[in-house]
Amino acid sequence: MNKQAERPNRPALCLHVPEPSARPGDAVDFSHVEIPAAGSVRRPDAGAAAAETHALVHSLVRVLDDEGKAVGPWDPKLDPETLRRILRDMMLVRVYDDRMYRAQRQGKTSFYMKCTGEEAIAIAGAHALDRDDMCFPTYRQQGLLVARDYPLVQMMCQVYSNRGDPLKGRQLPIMYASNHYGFFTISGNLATQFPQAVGWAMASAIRGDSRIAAGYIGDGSTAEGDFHAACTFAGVYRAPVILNVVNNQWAISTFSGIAGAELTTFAARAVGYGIAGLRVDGNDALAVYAATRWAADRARANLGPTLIEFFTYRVEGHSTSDDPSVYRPQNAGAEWPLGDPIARLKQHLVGLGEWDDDRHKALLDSLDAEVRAAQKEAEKLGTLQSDPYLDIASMFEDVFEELPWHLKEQQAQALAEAKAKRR
Amino acid sequence: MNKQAERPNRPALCLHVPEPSARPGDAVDFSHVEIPAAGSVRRPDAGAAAAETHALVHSLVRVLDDEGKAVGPWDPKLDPETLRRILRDMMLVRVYDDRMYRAQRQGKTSFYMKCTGEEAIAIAGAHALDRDDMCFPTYRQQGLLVARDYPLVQMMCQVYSNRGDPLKGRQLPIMYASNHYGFFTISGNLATQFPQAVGWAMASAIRGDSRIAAGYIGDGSTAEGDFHAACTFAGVYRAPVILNVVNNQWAISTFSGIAGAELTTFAARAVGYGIAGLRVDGNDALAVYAATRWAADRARANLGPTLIEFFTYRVEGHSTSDDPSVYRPQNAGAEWPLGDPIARLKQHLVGLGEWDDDRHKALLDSLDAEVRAAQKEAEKLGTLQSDPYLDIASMFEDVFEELPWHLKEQQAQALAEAKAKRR
Amino acid sequence: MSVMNMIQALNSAHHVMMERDPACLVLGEDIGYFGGVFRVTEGLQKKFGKERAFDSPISENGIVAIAIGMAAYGLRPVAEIQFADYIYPGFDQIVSEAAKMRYRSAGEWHLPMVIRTPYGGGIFGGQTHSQSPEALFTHIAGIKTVIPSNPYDAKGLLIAAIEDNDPVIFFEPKRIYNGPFDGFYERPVTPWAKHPAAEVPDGHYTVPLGKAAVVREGDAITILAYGTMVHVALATAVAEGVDAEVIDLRTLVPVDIETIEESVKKTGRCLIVHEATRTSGFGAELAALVQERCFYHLEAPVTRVTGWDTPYPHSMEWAYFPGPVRLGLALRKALED
Amino acid sequence: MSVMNMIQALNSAHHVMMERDPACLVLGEDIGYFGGVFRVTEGLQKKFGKERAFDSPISENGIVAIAIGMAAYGLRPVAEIQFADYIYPGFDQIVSEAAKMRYRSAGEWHLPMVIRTPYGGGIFGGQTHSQSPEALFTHIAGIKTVIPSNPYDAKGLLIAAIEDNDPVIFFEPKRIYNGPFDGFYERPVTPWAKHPAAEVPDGHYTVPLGKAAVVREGDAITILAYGTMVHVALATAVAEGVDAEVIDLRTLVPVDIETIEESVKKTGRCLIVHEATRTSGFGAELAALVQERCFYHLEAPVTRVTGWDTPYPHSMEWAYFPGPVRLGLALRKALED
Ligand SMILES: Cc1ncc(C[n+]2csc(CCOP(=O)(O)OP(=O)(O)O)c2C)c(N)n1
Ligand SMILES: Cc1ncc(C[n+]2csc(CCOP(=O)(O)OP(=O)(O)O)c2C)c(N)n1
Ligand SMILES: [Mg+2]
Ligand SMILES: [Mg+2]
Repeated sequence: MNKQAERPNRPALCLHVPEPSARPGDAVDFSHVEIPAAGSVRRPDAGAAAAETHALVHSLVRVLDDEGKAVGPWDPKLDPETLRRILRDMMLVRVYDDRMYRAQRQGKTSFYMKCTGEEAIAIAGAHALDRDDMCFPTYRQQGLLVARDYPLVQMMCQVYSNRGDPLKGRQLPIMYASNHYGFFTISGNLATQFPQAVGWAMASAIRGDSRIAAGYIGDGSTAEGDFHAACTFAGVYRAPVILNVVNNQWAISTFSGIAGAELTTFAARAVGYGIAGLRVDGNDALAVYAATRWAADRARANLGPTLIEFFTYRVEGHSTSDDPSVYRPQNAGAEWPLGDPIARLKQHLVGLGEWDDDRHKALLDSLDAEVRAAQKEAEKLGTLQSDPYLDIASMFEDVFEELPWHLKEQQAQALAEAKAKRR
Repeated sequence: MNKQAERPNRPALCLHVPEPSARPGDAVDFSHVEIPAAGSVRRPDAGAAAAETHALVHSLVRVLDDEGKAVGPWDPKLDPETLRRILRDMMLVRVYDDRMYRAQRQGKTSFYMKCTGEEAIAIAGAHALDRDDMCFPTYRQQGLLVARDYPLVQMMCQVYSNRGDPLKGRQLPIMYASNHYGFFTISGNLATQFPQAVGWAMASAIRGDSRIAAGYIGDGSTAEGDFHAACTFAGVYRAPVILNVVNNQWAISTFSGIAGAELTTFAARAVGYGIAGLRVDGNDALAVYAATRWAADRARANLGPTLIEFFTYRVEGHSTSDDPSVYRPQNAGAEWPLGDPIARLKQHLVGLGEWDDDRHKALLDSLDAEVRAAQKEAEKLGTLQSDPYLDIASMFEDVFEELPWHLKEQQAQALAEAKAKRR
Repeated sequence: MSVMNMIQALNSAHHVMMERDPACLVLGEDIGYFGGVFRVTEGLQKKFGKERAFDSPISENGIVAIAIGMAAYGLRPVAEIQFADYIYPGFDQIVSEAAKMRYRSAGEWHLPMVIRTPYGGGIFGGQTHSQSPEALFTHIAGIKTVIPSNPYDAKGLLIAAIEDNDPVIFFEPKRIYNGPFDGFYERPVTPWAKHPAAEVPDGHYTVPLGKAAVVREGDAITILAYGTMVHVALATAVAEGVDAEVIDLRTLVPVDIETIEESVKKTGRCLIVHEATRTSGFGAELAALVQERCFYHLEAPVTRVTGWDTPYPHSMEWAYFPGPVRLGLALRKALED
Repeated sequence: MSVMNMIQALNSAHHVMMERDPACLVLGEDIGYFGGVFRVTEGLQKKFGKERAFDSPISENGIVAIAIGMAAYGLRPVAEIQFADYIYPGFDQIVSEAAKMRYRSAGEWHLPMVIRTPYGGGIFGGQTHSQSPEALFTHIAGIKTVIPSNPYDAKGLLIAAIEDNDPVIFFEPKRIYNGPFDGFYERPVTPWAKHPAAEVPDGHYTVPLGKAAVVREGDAITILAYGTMVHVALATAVAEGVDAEVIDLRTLVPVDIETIEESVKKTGRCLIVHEATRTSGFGAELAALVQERCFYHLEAPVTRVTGWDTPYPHSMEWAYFPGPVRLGLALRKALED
């Protein structure tokens, strides 16, 4: 097999396998992370040629500086109302995540996933989009629903797979879906939504509509062929879509180096496709807002897609099934140099004199109360543990618009089986 | 569906569908093709950082100038012997293609594909590689076999699916395979070989071998997910592989704009992955040789993959099933500004005083005779039309190492059926 | 009414639907200006514009995903996969996404989309231009699988598929695009013109999904077939002088179980023929269904006549293809049993 | 000898083979430092180094293609697909490439590679962590499909699969990784420790591919099962007090037809059980084979007990799972017929 022996003149090859900067037991090490100063990155006109953005893909669009001041050309200059709304939404998602996480730990449901530390990406992004633009999220953009006022009770009912579950107990918790709220049905199969977002955007363009699409994908999932299809079709047909890569640097136990992060940034993929690309501080709500709006304006002007890498960090475990302490240092998240999106926006508002600790505390308490109340409501309709969604006839619906003969037969059989079980 | 009516403030979107510069009836138009002067492109050291090559991906590595002189830093300075060998191999492939094309037209086989105008890519490439490096070709690199002295008769027997077919009549014509000649079995499924080449290269590295792999893919096929997998894995593990994109600007009837060529070059994909990239005049045998050797040296030094775009033009139809005059101007190939690889290398050798028209004519005649002789030999073993490979028992072999019961039963049934047919 | 071959009939279905429904559009490799390698989409770009008939990059995965996104928006995309042998890169989007969209979203989204693709051998296309992968899709809940066997059905079924509100995989037997091939490959091919089913209405009509057609009545044995094999079955019944009832399934899922049951209970024997590899082919499902539902009427085991469990070999195509000889031998045996 | 659960047995198979054969290596998502989401590859990277046990990018397509390239070079890669539900992006490389490499190259290349993947429900994983796609692979000529039902077989079959010179898809019933689940989900789960098949040799041994096991002898009816369903079948036979012969297929392709035929000819009745969706599931092939080969011995139709033709619903998992009640009702009916 190995011909090396026959060719001593040739040096032996070896395989490189990327390894994260720190493993359990090691000190957390973010020394490799380059962080340009807030405000230092140029802001091309939204009508600029895609190539003009390619100088930016190795940098980082940041608006909030270390003192929480908004600086530089990317400052979206939002009014205090909007800023407070974004802050409130981020806080609400975090409170919601904590409650649902606890509910899972209490055995009330099978599974849960938090977005701790990544709240700004979905929340500020949603506020920068039009209410009726269509989002194609992953399981870490629950913030989109919150930002668009989707009822908390319904979210919880989905998580509980209970009688009130709008998805009829069919989907794993957190796999929400709502056409009306512009939140595409989440798939358990990674990356598939990314080219679907492009198809939706192409359809909107074909119909002379003005709604755009926003796709989301994780750093690890960019390795799937779907990512390539999305970027290829979006570029070729100038689809009005925003291609968001949420780089939280981990894919379950696998660090982003295995997805290529040792070689270049995810934003740099845009250069390869010749489309616009931005790399953004994902923990800076103002930067997220500004970049999203820039890309949305560009898409609406028929100038095509923008690939945005949101640089962030997965502070918690991948899901309730995961314990990150076995593959990375304990609470690495706390030391993430780009900080916490909520704390940073709060600091900014306080600096503006538009917010203070008391109001923050009060808001947190009311959000907590709101979430607890919603949970009570939801649990009245059951939990996976107590009484889950159980309508056996419904199990056969929506496979097709109408039940064909074989599903009718199986439905009858399932109902008979249920009767037999009760005996 | 369309919400446009509700949002008059928003401009209507529209879809962009790329269109080639000329269609049948139009004058051929290559005015959009930018051709830097030969010798004008920098040559980074083979040990340079990948990023150093990224400035080159929008240019074009060229060695032979319009007078056929070899100029600039990429001149591989080959001895006349090697140059004549490359010329001879390119001429042989072209003669071979013409004979086999005619054989198909005569009904002697079902299908054929030429590589007219693209001969330099496989031939010069093969000579720049070690004899035992493994190539993962598409159906347009028959030149690799010729450069490695694979018997013409066997190639023809494969094309004829006759008694002498090394592939036992199983494969469509031109889908050659030979482990000994480092020519991986060609797949009818586009792009699949590209990540396989990376896997082979990773295996070679894992074993401390020194053989590298060279993958080939067409411009159109770069849109497949396999291309993305190949680039991703090759970059992440620094696989010793050369990723060759043969951009002949057409994919059957579809021009390269539909694969993204309006947006950037195929070489630019390398920037997106953070790997080394080169863009090369594919009709310039010296440039092909130099770039391939550069990438091979790099791979052997454990510096990882290089993505090379060979810019060329598909002079003939896609295959014997295709008539290009229905979707592009008549003989556009003749006007391709980068000329013909054989004529250009010939001019170079003549300029060196190492070649002349008489020798050229004599060589052509002898190659023609060689091919005709080989064809006679091959046809003694039959053609698809006259007597094809017909060994019904063999149809069931090589599905697995050994025949399981169901294939033994089916084999017996097939033999009985054959007997019945003869009756 | 016009006389059409299957390509013309399929082309006509596109013209009719794109005329009627502005939401209907087509995409795929080489289907735009060129009109498709088999010319099925000829003239659509010229007539309806590039936005509704365009070439796609070579990414079956992308083609299907884009069609899904378009259908989720509310359009009715018809995507062409150039050969069924190349549908696999799109398999995940079909199986994990298209098939499950209505279910997993509890009806928030549904996907009125069609994936058309030529399948089957008999054209010396070798192992990657001859495959019959239909069975794979019949195993996936949420997809309908349709296979026409003549121009009239091809147009009517394609229109029905486009109007259907669920994803449909539409397999086109490429061997009979231009004429009804009966498996006697040494004989000259007859064009569709001579066949009654080549009389095709110019306008809109549908052939309902889920309904089979009894194309030949008989009492001795029931032959279940679809696509090219319908013609092979008919020719073999004649050649063998067997009073066989031949059923053209037309839709595999949902299959027309009533028509099948009725026939088998009448004849007491059943033979299934398909070109796909034998093991776990759709013939297995049909055999299982028939013996489950007609067991006490069966006088002999349900027989399968299929392609072999090997790839489709280029030079031995006719030794692979389940032609009249294989079918004839099986028929005789099934009647003796 | 040690007492092992299925995960430990599979892990042991890897250790044994990587020890014996330097060409053997593993790759997949999260299988390196972390040891896999189900811990099957635990300790391999530490012991054999990153070059022989490494995390892959999230690209099932890439994972399979890379394994193919490595096998073509001459290594023996074992690729893990994290859940069978995620194997579809790699379907093209498996079907068009791995399955056909030996054939299309006339033996110039062959691929000694294994693709391991956990399948099946019963863990409240919802519709994308519960699928049983084995039937799809049984339709593809050139692939072997293996499914163990206990620790002893798991290790022996995996070693046999790794040593096999053709591509093997190795499905692991994740519901019984830690204990033999019999379908009575209200009862406490028993660990493997109490099960005889948990006695596993520490070293090298094989369980041959293509050989089924008669796990319970009986005369009244033959039950064909594999994976988790073997335990459901055994428990149901006991619960119903039926003298059923239970056969654990272990390998689906090539299936052990002799053992099946012998048993059915003895019992005269046959029931097939699998968790996968019913239509065109592997049960269809088994039913077709049994009635083709044992028709005159059958006293009743071959019965299929399967998952429904729907996705696997999260909250109604036990209404989907073919448990003792569904199997019991079918058993009684099959015996009455
Ligand atoms: C096609 C597919 N492969 C594998 C998985 C298993 N899986 C679920 S989440 C995950 C990691 C995803 O990481 P990333 O894309 O970075 O998203 P993040 O979880 O960090 O938000 C994996 C491998 C899956 N769900 N789908
Ligand atoms: C997966 C797959 N999809 C589609 C095809 C049909 N097909 C064969 S060649 C071809 C065009 C390929 O163009 P390109 O990659 O540019 O290579 P070229 O023919 O120009 O050398 C197509 C679409 C195929 N063989 N495989
Ligand atoms: Mg991540
Ligand atoms: Mg091309």
